[in-house]
Amino acid sequence: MRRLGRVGMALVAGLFALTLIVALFELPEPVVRLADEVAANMPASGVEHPVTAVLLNFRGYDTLLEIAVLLLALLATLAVVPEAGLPMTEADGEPVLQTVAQIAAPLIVLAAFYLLWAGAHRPGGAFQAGAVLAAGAVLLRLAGVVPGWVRPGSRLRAGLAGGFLVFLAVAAGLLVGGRLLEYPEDAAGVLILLIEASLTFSLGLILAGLFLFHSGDRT
Amino acid sequence: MSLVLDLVLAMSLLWSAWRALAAPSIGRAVVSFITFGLFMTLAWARLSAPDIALAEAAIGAGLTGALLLDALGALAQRDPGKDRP
Amino acid sequence: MTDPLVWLIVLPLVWASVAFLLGPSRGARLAVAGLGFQLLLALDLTRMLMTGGPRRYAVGGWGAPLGIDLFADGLSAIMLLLVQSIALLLAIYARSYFKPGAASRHFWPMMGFLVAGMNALFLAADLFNVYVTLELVGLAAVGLVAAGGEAAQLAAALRYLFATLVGSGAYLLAVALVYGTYGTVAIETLAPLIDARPPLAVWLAGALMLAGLLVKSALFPFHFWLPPAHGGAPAPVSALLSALVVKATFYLILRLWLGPFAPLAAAAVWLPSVLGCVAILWGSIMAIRTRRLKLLVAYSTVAQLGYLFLIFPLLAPDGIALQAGVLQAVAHGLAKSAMFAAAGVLIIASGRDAVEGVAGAAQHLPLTLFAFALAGVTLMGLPPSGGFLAKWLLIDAALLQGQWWLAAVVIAGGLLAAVYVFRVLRQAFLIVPENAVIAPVPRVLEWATFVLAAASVLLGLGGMEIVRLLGVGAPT
Amino acid sequence: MTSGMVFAATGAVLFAMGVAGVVLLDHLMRRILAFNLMGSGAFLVLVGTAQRDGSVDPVPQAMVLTGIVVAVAATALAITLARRLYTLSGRTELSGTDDD
Repeated sequence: MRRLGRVGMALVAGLFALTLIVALFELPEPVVRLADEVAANMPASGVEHPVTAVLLNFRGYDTLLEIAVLLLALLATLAVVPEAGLPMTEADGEPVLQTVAQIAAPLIVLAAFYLLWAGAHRPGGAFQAGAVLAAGAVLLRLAGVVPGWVRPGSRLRAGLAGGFLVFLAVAAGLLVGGRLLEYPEDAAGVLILLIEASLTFSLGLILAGLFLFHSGDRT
Repeated sequence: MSLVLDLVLAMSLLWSAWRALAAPSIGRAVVSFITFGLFMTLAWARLSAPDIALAEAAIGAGLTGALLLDALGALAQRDPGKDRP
Repeated sequence: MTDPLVWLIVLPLVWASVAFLLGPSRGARLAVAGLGFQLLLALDLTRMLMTGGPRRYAVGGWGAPLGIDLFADGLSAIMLLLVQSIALLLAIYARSYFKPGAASRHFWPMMGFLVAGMNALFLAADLFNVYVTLELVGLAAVGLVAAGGEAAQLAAALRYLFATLVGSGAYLLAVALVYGTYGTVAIETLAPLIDARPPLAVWLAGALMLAGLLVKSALFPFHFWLPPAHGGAPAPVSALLSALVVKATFYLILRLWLGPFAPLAAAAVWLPSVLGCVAILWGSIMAIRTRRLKLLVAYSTVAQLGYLFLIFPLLAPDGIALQAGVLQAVAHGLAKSAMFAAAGVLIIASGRDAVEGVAGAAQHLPLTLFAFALAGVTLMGLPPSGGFLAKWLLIDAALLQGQWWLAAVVIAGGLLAAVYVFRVLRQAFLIVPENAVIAPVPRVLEWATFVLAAASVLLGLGGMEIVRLLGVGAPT
Repeated sequence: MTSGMVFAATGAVLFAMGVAGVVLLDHLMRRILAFNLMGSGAFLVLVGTAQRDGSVDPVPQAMVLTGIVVAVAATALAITLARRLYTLSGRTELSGTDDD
């Protein structure tokens, strides 16, 4: 019976995929062409790279909520992983790996800075830079150079939420005499860079935290 | 030529995805999934989406991969006794 | 100050993140203050809508389809008022309910993000923006269930998480298909583009959205995740989830069904209502059979959600069915939050989550028991409660259109609700032995519960105000 | 056929595989992998169909970046819950019996 159900579900999934593919090949010409609108409004966006302009300006509101989602995932992790009674896990990696990690760490920070700076003009930006920072932290943790986190103190909490708060403060600050996230044209570039820089930092911490708060969970 | 490249990449995506679901051991499934992430990076590059390719490489394949491998280690580490001698 | 509708999103985000900065278990006072202010904002927005009609707000000043718009009409205002008032009362309740400890460590920031997500959802006018708000609400809800930290709660949270992720995944694919077809996801721009003979991709998108949102709304047979999650979480969390979170996706279905996807709606018109009928019967029977108190209340939610979906075949000719559905959402929200709050009090007093444990409540906790009974009156649909008004309108709409069997299900559901409510009440009037231990309960828990329950009954008297508000910007 | 269409079709299959996986598989880790396949499939459909004429559209690309971050958040939460459940109960699957 259960097996029959599985076969049935697999068949439904297959049929669904086929229908979907047929539908994709029957798509008409789209009526609206947002790519053209993006191109037309690029000069007013404060950045030169279209994807960054969409992420932080045209659809910046989505990004604001998305950072909230990420912060929330970290909160839920903290709520579930027990805080008290766990020993701080000591550095326990192999010496070779440790040396490699120590050499790699500054390079990783450099790469993150490059990505952050590049975001305004070409592919790159806060997300990628933050992810690279986090990957660096994870590498250091795996090598045993840094210990796992057991609980966030007040400074770490400020770092984790800081990027979101700066973004929120800029968004809400613009409400004075304007609209949510409506950058004045001449200040747009600076404000977006400010948001991206603080997001890079906090995203790095949050993404690393999703990993590092766990490593305290090992007995 | 580029169509052939796309089709090969598409097949690789589907194959690694299938392995991630159906490989006999969870460890292999996770490794297949990380391979899948790398193929996704190439697919985004083919779709002229370098931003997503960078994000996929760093977040998708890198960080999620690390999270998965670490979780796998934690799950194996405290296997509740049944396979132990 | 600027438009209240932006602040309804910004304010909870602010207090949620500040509560996180303050540290574990902190931020209760902040949350209560924030929610109080939000309630005033929602009232202000309502006043503006009543005088000036529906409002649109272009975030970033770009305007749809390049930017993201927010939109508020009577329907959004009703949902916003419901969320702010229930969340405020539950915040007051939760302040006393949670002793400093594991379960409450990150309750306040997560609740803030949940409220922000729901407010953003009720104001969204962009399909992709809706996706982000759905994920915000879904992950916050899962986090709140998991924060209890016990194995059963974690299992329930995981089950909930997978259900909600499949739901939003289906929704996301639908958004992709809509963007692929029309090149935009702004609801206002889409509405005139979708006609009665759209491409196959749009049919699939409509079906995927409906299916994904039904999974998230826990309509039978997708209810499997709800009873363990709502029945297993701490009482204030159960109340938030059962009263509000499942309504958010119902709101979205309604919004899309009456809005851009209206030309396709005729194809699926019977599906939600048939599932709704089964949900009413199945949920009620399970509520009658279960032995755990909170599980009883959770199964009652499965049943009561069914009513919301009965309205879909009746929507067309006049506004009566829509009024019935919205009133039911509001009445059930108030009554169910009261019922979970009451269950929380009864469980604290008796020390266990069992229908049997209620014995003696009539003697020791008369106010809470009275609140439970009042909430029961609303769920059964007895006059003068809000539930009565909703079910009366629903029966009226069904009979006007000759769908007597829908009317029959509504009446049968009311009788079944009476059976499970009286199961608890009968138990409460049993005399307990002198030596039984009854733990003391803070008065504020009882009063917050009572206010919620009383509101669900009084709603029946103020129902016409809601109907009038619903008329602002309603599609006619 | 453009790259967009090839990868959109691939995305359609990946999505179906992912949904079937989340629904049919038992092991929590595999269900988490399946959810990620589902997401990747939807992302490919989004960008692939929008760029089916070979052009480049930054709007769906930005949406996918948002989606990837949301997917990481969900994955991390799922892994946290699964690990914690395992620590407490030794289970790597959700049995059908924890309803009551």
